[in-house]
Amino acid sequence: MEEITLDRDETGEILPTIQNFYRFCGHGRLMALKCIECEKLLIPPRIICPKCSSSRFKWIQLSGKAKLRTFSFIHIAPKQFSSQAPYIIGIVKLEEGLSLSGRIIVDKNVKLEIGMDLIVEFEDTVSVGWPQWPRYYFKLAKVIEQ
Amino acid sequence: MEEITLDRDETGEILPTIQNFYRFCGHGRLMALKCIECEKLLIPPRIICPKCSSSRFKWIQLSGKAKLRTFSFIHIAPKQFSSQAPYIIGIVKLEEGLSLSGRIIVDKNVKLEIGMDLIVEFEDTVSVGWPQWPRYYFKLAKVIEQ
Amino acid sequence: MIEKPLAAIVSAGLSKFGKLDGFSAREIFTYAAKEAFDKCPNLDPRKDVKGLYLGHMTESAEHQGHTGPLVADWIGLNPVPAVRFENACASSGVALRCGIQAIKSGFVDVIMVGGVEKLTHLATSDATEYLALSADNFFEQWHGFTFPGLFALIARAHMHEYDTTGEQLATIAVKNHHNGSLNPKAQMQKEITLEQAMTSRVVASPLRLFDCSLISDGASCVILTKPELAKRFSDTPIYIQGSGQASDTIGLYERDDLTSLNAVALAARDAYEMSGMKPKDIDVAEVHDCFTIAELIISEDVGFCKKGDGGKLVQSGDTAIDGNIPINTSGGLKSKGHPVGATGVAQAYEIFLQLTGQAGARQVNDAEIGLTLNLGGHGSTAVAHVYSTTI
Amino acid sequence: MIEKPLAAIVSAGLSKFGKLDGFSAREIFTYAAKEAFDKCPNLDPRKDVKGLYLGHMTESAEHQGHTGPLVADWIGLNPVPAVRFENACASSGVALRCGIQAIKSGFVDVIMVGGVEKLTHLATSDATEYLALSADNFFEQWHGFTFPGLFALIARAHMHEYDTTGEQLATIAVKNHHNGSLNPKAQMQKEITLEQAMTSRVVASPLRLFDCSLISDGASCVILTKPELAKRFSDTPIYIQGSGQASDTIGLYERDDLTSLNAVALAARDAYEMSGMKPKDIDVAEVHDCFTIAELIISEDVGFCKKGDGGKLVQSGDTAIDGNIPINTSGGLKSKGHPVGATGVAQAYEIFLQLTGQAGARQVNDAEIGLTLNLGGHGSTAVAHVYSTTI
Ligand SMILES: [Zn+2]
Ligand SMILES: [Zn+2]
Repeated sequence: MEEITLDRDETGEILPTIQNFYRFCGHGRLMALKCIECEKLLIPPRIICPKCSSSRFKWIQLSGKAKLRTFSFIHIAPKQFSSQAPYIIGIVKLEEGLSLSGRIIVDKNVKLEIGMDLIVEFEDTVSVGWPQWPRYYFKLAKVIEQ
Repeated sequence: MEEITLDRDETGEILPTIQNFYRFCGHGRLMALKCIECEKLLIPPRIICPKCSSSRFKWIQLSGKAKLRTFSFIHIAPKQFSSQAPYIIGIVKLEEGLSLSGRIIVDKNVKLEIGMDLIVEFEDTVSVGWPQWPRYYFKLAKVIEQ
Repeated sequence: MIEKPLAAIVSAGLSKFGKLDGFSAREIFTYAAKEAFDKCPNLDPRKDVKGLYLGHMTESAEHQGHTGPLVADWIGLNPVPAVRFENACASSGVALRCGIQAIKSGFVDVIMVGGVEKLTHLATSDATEYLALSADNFFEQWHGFTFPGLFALIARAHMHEYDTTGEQLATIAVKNHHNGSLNPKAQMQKEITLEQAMTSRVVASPLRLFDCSLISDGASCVILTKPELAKRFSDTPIYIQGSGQASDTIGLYERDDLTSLNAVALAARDAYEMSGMKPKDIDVAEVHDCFTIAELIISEDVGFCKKGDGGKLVQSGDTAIDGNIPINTSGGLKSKGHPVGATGVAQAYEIFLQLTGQAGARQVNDAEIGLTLNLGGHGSTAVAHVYSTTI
Repeated sequence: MIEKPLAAIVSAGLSKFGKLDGFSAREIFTYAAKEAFDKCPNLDPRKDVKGLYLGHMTESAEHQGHTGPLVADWIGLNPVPAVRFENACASSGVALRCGIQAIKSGFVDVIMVGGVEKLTHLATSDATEYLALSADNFFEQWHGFTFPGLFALIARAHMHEYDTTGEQLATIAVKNHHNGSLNPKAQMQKEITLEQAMTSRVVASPLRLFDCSLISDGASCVILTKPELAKRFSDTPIYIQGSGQASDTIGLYERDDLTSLNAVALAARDAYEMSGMKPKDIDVAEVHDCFTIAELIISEDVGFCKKGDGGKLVQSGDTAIDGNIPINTSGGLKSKGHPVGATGVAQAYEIFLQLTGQAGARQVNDAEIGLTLNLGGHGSTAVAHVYSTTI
């Protein structure tokens, strides 16, 4: 397994932080927290389990397979993203049952529909410092399988 | 009298606004509001007189003569002003009894002291749009008299 | 059990809404305060008003925070306690609720509650950015999500689930523009046609320009007092009988149901319960139409129709001024304007006018019970209040 | 007349203060909340806690507003009402006062009040800019005024009027660093010498680096409840007996007297009056030492010495941990750190520790009555609270 720089606590445990979530993304891995007490999955990570209040977690890798729950084409964007407009945002349901927001990147001729199969990918960018993190996004699963 | 573009109400009265105060500055005039009811002087301008609640004012020009109440040399500045540091800020008491904050601009060899006589001057800049207004500042009165 | 009424509104003020060039937030608020003071001759502001609770959303727009004491200073209330509240577009709704708590706790007898925002000097991309500050930075802003975009995600889900149509959304816009055309303080005082709305340019699909509220400058305020003091200041006070507030996840993605705003349902439930009122008792409502889909879903979630029927409700005409449950007689955020920090109390201002018979051409007949529903972000905050003409 | 005590604090939490790399504000707050929950086993957070009132100063630092519901969500309190308060560095002091009003009004039985700020990832020039947002943009920020600069103007006026010296200011820094060295959660846990303080570099003359508080990340919280419920949650609750808040002009230039902070005097007067206490009754005080001159002036304006004698007071040793009126036993903003939104409630946290005998190496003997004084901006807001061990 490749070496990933992660924030750890004094005992060496990987901290359940958002920064670590995105550091995993920077290495092509979509990770969730799993509560050791109640087995609840969390994404984004949290310091305390919202179900059982435990703070003991392990990180697990998700498949990245997802279905589209909803989407929108953004035509008017904040300055930072203006040059990219129009672009697509969406909420997906991951195979493991969790939902996540993110960009949906598809060819112009693709007609998006709720329920479509997607798969996660990762931006090829380098983090430029907290909290400028490498992003995940979703693309059509079948295109990837070609 | 030179033509100054000012914001006016529907009856043609010059509005008692901060923007108008700075527009006067852009034309080299330090102006205060005078309440028509209670004669209170106001700088900055206000929509309602804080003494008598009237909204009827006239603008009057101040002499610009002032005495230094307190001052500081700023060594750590916000990004916008970093290149100017160290610079001097102060609070002055105007001849008409009102106080005002602003930059104090003096030669490096001048030793500033509370009570010193100052006079207003104005930056030679063009307003780049609301609320980026031309600034007033204060300099030593005696240097000006030379 | 909290004794009722919670508080009385004895006066109210609203600045013109719109593009108020040359005026800063503090100055705009002064015009709202002046109306409230002028309308209430028995009130001596500097003697009677013992606090200012102010909704104000974004420090970025004017590069100015700490606006509670700033505005108090500008309207002559210094040195009373002054507080700035920021819950996105529900900032002044939240301020109103905390103002009620200040009265009810015995800390103050009279308090001014209001809100203000100055936005129109900004480029659209900057305004879009600053308004998006109330969405989750790390999982929404960071991926280019905007507020129109977030409500578009909700709209598409609602369309998918309940066959809600773009025409139904546009019908809300047409209704609210009609109402706004009757409101002299509204930013847009002109009617629009269904076709105009349905062919306007896409902002964030499926939402079009006319599905979106405006970018506005403006300010609003009310004077709150203890019910037992109300008649000292006004012959026709209105009474706040119920208050509810709830939160939802900051991330839209964390919600199991995208077609309902859970915080709205909870806030309304609590406000109804406290007031002893039910949806059918409401004579007039101001609800948060930052986007047409928001009015549609709120009308369902506060119980004006059953879930999924919000589109049919507006098409039936029931939410028009002369309908069974008039919604957004002021023109709403859509047409009156949406100076975000001012919006919550601007809703209360309209209910104050309606319940005291001062709403002019848009007056609802025999309006005695009112409801306001103010939303923050994409429903991460909701605040509901119920008002009545009688104690 | 308001019945007393106003409210009880039954638990409290504080994150480590300092440069907390890799943690965002919401995560930092979770550590504070966790301490408060863990210390209070009889409290079921999700069942008992019915609100979150959160002080948070700047949306610019993390590009994140609407932090009330955000933080509530992150600590598992969703969907309770959650509110963000912004009154500059007094944000959580104001939240505490409004939390008391929420309790006292009967709206809630138990509420969490806290504050948070994340600043250390910023460049110093950016942090300086964002903190200056609470000064008047149009007449202070716009002319290059900074917060150190504004307090420097106050310091020079005080020196001119009362012959206050740089050595007296430095003595405050030395005292507070000593206290901080005894506080495991302090950002700087090391003593400094008078010479170090007096020769450190000038930030804004006459203030030097060691006259200034730190730029910090951190979070604080307390659990407030009705006095009659306090013993259900804690055997050693502390009680809030008085609360005062006042405002002053947003512009420093508008004040006739630059050597006194009028809002401090008014807030303290009201808190004393409500509590029935006097300055001489206070056993331990946390006051807002954002700059050494602020502690000096506050110690005068809350009545610990006569006007102008603040410098002599610290030099006499009276404000040391074993003195007559220990001030800033926590190390204060100067040494413990100053995550601005968290500071007001962090002061309450220290008083909670002192009054319950949990302050360890910095414990004040027989501390029974405490005072906090939280400042916003250059005194445009001041909030005072008086606490006691007995009902
Ligand atoms: Zn768990
Ligand atoms: Zn007057």
